Amino acid sequence: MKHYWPSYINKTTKAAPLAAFRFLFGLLMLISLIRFWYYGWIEKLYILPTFHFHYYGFDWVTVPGPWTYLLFFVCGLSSFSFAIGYKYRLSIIIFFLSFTYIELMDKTTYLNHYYLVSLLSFILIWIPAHAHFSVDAYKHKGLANEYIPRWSLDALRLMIAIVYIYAGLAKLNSDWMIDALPLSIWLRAKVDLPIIGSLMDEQWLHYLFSWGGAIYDLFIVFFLICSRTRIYAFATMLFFHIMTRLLFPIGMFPYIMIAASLLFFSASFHTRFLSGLSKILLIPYDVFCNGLTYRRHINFDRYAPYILIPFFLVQILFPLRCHLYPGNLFWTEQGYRFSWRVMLMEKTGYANFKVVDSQSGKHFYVQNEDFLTSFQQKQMSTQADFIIEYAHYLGEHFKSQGHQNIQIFVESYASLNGRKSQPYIDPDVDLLTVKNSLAHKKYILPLHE
Amino acid sequence: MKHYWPSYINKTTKAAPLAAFRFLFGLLMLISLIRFWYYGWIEKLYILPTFHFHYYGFDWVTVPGPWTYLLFFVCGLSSFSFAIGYKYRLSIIIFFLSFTYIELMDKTTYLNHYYLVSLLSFILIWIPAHAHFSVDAYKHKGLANEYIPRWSLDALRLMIAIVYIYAGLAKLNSDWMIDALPLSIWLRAKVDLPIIGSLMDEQWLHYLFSWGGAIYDLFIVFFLICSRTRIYAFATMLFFHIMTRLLFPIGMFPYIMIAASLLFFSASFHTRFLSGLSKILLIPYDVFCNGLTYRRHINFDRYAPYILIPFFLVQILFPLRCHLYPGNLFWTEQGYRFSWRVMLMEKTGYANFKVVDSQSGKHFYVQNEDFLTSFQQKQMSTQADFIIEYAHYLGEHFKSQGHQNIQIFVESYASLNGRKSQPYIDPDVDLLTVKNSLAHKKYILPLHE
Amino acid sequence: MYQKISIIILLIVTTLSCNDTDPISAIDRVDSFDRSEMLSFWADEIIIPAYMAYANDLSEMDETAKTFFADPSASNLEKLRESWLEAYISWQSVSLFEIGKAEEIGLHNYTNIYPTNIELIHSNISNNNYNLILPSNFAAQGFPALDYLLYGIEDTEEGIVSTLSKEDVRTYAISLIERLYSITTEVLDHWTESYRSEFVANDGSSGTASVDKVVNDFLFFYEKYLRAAKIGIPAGKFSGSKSSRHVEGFYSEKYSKLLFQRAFTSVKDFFNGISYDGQRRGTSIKQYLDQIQNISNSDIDYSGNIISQWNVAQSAADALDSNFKTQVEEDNTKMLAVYDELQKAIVLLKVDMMQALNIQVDFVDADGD
Amino acid sequence: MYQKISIIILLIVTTLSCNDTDPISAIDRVDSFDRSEMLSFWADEIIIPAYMAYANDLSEMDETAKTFFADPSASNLEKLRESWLEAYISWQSVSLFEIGKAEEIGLHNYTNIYPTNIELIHSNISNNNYNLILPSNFAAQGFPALDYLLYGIEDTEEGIVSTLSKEDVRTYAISLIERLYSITTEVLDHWTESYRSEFVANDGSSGTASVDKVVNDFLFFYEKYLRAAKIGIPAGKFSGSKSSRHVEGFYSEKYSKLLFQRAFTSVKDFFNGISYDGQRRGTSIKQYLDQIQNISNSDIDYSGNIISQWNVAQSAADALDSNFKTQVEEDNTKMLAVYDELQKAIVLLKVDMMQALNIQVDFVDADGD
Repeated sequence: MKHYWPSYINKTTKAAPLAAFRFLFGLLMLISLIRFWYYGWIEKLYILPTFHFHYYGFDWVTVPGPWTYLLFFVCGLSSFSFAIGYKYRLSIIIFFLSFTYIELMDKTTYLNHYYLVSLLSFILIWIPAHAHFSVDAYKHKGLANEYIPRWSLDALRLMIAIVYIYAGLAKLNSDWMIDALPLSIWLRAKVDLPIIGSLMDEQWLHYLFSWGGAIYDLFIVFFLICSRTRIYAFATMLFFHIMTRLLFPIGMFPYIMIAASLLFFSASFHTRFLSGLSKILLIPYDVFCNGLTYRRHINFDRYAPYILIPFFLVQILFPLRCHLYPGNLFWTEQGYRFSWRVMLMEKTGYANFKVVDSQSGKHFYVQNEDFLTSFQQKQMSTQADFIIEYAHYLGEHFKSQGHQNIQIFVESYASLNGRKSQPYIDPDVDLLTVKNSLAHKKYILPLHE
Repeated sequence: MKHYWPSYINKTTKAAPLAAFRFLFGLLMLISLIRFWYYGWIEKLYILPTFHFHYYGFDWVTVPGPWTYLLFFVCGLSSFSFAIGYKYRLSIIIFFLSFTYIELMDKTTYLNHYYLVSLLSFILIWIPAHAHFSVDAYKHKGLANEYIPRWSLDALRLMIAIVYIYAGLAKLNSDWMIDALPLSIWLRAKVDLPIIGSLMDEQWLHYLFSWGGAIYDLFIVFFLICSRTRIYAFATMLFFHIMTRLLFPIGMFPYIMIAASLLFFSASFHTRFLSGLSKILLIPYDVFCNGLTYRRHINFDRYAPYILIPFFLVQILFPLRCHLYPGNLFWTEQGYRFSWRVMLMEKTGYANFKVVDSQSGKHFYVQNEDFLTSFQQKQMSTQADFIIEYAHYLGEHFKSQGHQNIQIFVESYASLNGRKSQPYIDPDVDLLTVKNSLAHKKYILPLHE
Repeated sequence: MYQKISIIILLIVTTLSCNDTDPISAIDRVDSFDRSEMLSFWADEIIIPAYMAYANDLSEMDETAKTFFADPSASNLEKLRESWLEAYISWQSVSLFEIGKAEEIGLHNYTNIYPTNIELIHSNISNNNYNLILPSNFAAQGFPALDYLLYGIEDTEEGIVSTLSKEDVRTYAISLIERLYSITTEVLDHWTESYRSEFVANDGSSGTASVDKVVNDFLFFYEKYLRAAKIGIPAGKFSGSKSSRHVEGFYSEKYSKLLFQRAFTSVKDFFNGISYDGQRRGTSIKQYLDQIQNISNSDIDYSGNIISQWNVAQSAADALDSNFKTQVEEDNTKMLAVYDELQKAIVLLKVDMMQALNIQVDFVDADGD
Repeated sequence: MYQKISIIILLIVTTLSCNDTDPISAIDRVDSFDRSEMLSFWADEIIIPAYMAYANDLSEMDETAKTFFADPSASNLEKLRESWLEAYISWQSVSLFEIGKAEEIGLHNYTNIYPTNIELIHSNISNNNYNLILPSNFAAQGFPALDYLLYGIEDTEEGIVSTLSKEDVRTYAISLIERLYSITTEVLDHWTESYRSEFVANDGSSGTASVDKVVNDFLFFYEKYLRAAKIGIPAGKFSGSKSSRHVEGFYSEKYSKLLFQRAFTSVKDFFNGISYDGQRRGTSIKQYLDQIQNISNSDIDYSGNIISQWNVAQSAADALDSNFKTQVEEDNTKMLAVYDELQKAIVLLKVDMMQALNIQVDFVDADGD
């Protein structure tokens, strides 16, 4: 044990898997961003809404109006740039900052895989993914290496392992395992699918998918690590992602996870892939296969392990924070985000805001569509932090309209995983008197099972 | 990775730590059993009560009347026998069976550390803890070895790691971390302690202990593993166990955990300890230091790793089963036991049983002390499975007394971690119509935070 | 190994990419709810007949208007008013199906925006230079504008007859009536020519499938037009002060309850799967909900809860004055009571029903994960 | 390293083993609730005065008995009965402190087991060979047995006077009275001689500390003797059928409510920390609870909830007939109502209060983990 750490930190491995991942990941990001732009989502999700929901502590991140397009352009450019390994460190830093900024602009659009992209790009900042099969290495021969420190590849693998294992652990709950919820709700609605549609009403299928999903998430990483089972694990992974892609609108997520799974493949696999690719692109691949090992070039490299150790400690502890809040996690969603809880629940809500003049007692109701897009309304009505932030926005709005002594109450109902709808936020709490914080939200009424 | 498993399984280590643990553990068990007998607990907990609460699936384990003393005697004898390493395999099997039988007789007395003793003794069955510093090895020179397979020592260490880490994870809940409950309830009551008593009303102390306890449990194993931090970890461990021993009635628990922590100490430490001990006992210790490595002697050894791998898989998954039940875990206690949840809650209850003649509607109430000891009453009133089992017992009792058309209802209240008391079991459910099972108990009313 | 994996990946990526167009042809499904049957019933027995009846009433109105303007008299005015009311009532059964062409052109906005804008109407009349297609003219056309012209433009019957007969007013009135007719026939023709089969064929479960869209439109109608516009806004639920000026049929002063009742009945009939002519029952949302309750062994009686809440709302509504204007001004609490009961059903519809059907409120075309 | 660790272990094991005897002397504690002050108040102002008054009443009864047996007359019988009642009432204030010597000898069992066993009393009288110390004679002695002898042994006053005067009956009655006096003085002497200081010094928080034991006794008294024996059992709560024979003071037929009220008052006074003579207030469970509520910022008003529930129970009890026998036989529902109110306080006491005080119900001497 005593000497394990120094020996580990000096271990090396072939650079090919990391370079291949850098390349694929960058291209996927470029495609994602183009797709986002092409579908008009920049306009719809960021430019058009007059109000945006902020992450706690990130109120200062605002949508820069039409400059948002420039932001996306810069982000896309940097993704292409780091994909080909051109001015790698600069590109990946720009990508990390611009992508993360985009995600922080409105939490309505929160997706676990956007968060994963931010984290992966953060890790990429600290590791020499440009030491092989890159423009940088091609131009500066001193940078071209066949080997890299082993920890830099392991860091990415560890990140993927954390994602899968926490996603699996999160599935170990009674709704998912015992009642096959929410999958049974979702699958039942898919009877129109070709061929397999007729099975979608079958209860055994709901359980098969629920249990299969949990077992898959919990163990896939171990089977990917073990070389003898890797090919079967990869096939399972493909099947799993095809199924989810067919059944649910999950965008680029399956592609990212498939690319990430290649991180676990052998160096020889990746060497063949890159040399084949080089032939197609007419690049002399041999220049990278020089038997050299990447050594510290800049201070970055020296401190990288000491940045990444605390980073992973946070990654391991952060998803556990939900246990610090009382009540049903799916109901309160306190500590729900950033914890790899993927597709775990079906929640529908309705929130009707009442603006009261505390002196005259007169009141009126708010028409949410006057202020929010339907996507924002949907997200707002089931999540307490959205409701509070929106209520404060309404308070400001009506105050600026000259209303005084305003109190804002909400009549909200939500239904979780097919349970009957029940009151969500305490309707007797003036929402202007409470603030979003990390403390337990006492005004969330308890869930009745 | 490919060749890691075979190389690991063939690794060896010094036998001294394992032998020392065998010796200490056996002696501690002997002391525990004598103490149990001496305090009259055999009589009080097993012989006197007319009714015993059974673990699900273990209804067939009954108290053998006065023969219970013989059971304890056999158990004590076997613990001494395996401590000195005399007919080790037989002794440890007898100890495991007799100790586990004793624990299964009445779940009123369930303690996590009794469960730990059963698990440790199960592991000991499969590993050659008698290959060094034992009567067996002394008598049969072929058995004496200086080295043993490394996995046999690691198995015990893994068990201890599982216990600590799950105990730490279990502390990551809102009552413990955010409200310092139940520690603040317990500590407040200790103002009568000498010297430190005056601090016991201080809120910062409650938080210090809560957070300290969680961090301690989560990380102590890692610091014990790392040789540079081991001595500090051990000192912390001693401090922790002294504090808990001073504050709470936890019997032999601290001694067992201190003995177990020595498993992580270096072989040289244990060699010195055993050679010193040998001098005191006038045993020639040198005969065990023969440079030989323990090899398969019997079929046991061949299959041991394949028994222990599934065993540890179960150990890792079993504590997670609580997530399969809805509702607050502390309130329902579904999946609470056998999961290293130690001192996590203060729960007080009261259960008043009503026997109703369903035809005439006439009813009367049961005086629990007619059937249960006060210890049984205490445990019964806060745990739903106890309540159901007891209700069925009452049903049998009153039926045998000639009552017919019996229904049994319970008016029960419980208070969890200082919350106001609230109804526990649905008072409108005839308890004779429900059975204990592993399914979710729908008749437990929800906890209002 | 390398080849194997490369081939698998290639295959997969192709499959994934193809999914958007669903190349695999559908095969028979057993034991599951037949969405396309439901869609056929909706199209053939509810929506198209409703549009036909409505278009018919509009052409009737056009006739009576021509008669009136040819011979402006109190009795002809009365006939025009009657045909206006007929068409207005029929509209209530059509309004909840703002889908297809109706959605495209925004039928509702051209038909029933109230309160109508009197100044705008008068300036349009006097300018004789207006374009009814402009959104700025939403509030100067449709039934509410006709309501003003036929009932409110002068205080006396004679005054109305004479003012309506004026060249510019007549032109305006006729253009309003013809526009109503023309946009409606456009929608109806679209239905009968092509949209019916497109509608029925789109029997999937995505956010853009017919069932999802109709259910969303239905909810939107219930929430915005029935609950808010007809009851909530006049009762002051969204402004804090009641306003009888916001009553539907403000100038005719007697039909507001009739219009509301017809709209509410249409809602209930659609939910229960009763054909437009009331003669047949077909596959309905109610049946769909009941089947989901069955399959999922749920103890929530989705449809029963909704229907019984509507019954409560219906009784509350029955107690209202036939003129909501009077009701609002004299005893607004009854209006508020009806609103509250309609509101209670919103939760059952928007939360419980939508979750059971797994239909998203206002489908948002964005990724999930 | 090896030595260091060995020494640490040795030190530790010694410390752990010593803990049982707490060798470290206590030092001053600030800002925390003073248990020993509370114990002093309980001993000096509640328990010992109550025992003194009770012992005094018993010696009074002994006197009046001697007077009666010297001169058996109706008026002397009346005096004897009065002193019996006085002592019986005083007993109610003592009964909840079954601790120390009282616990050791089982004072309650020798004093107030009812219904009394008439056959056993008669067979004891006629055999003249009985040992009152035997548990089999619990139900043939104490106040209930005297109740029978003084009120129920014959139907008429004259009959009672003459029967009581009989040699064997007299002997038995005197032995009952003397035994009550002797065991009580034994308890009282133990308190004043040695137990008082032992009691106050035992101010820890273990399961065997004085506070824990008194609170448990107090709860036990409330649950078993006040709630069950005086109300619940006669009302039939535990058997399903009411039974007036189980009323306290069954033969005297008028004191049952008086006895209950005195017992209930003792309970409340003890909880509130009111001295036996009613003149002083001292540290009490109520204060203890209030302080815990303060320290822990709890929004549960532990003491307030208990007191207000007792007030409800008190009002229900006030409505009872002075003779519970009549009450049970004629209108048992009122008895049941009192029981229900007393019962509700049980949850507040046994669950909420015990958790707040962190006292275990019926301390069990076993390990935790």
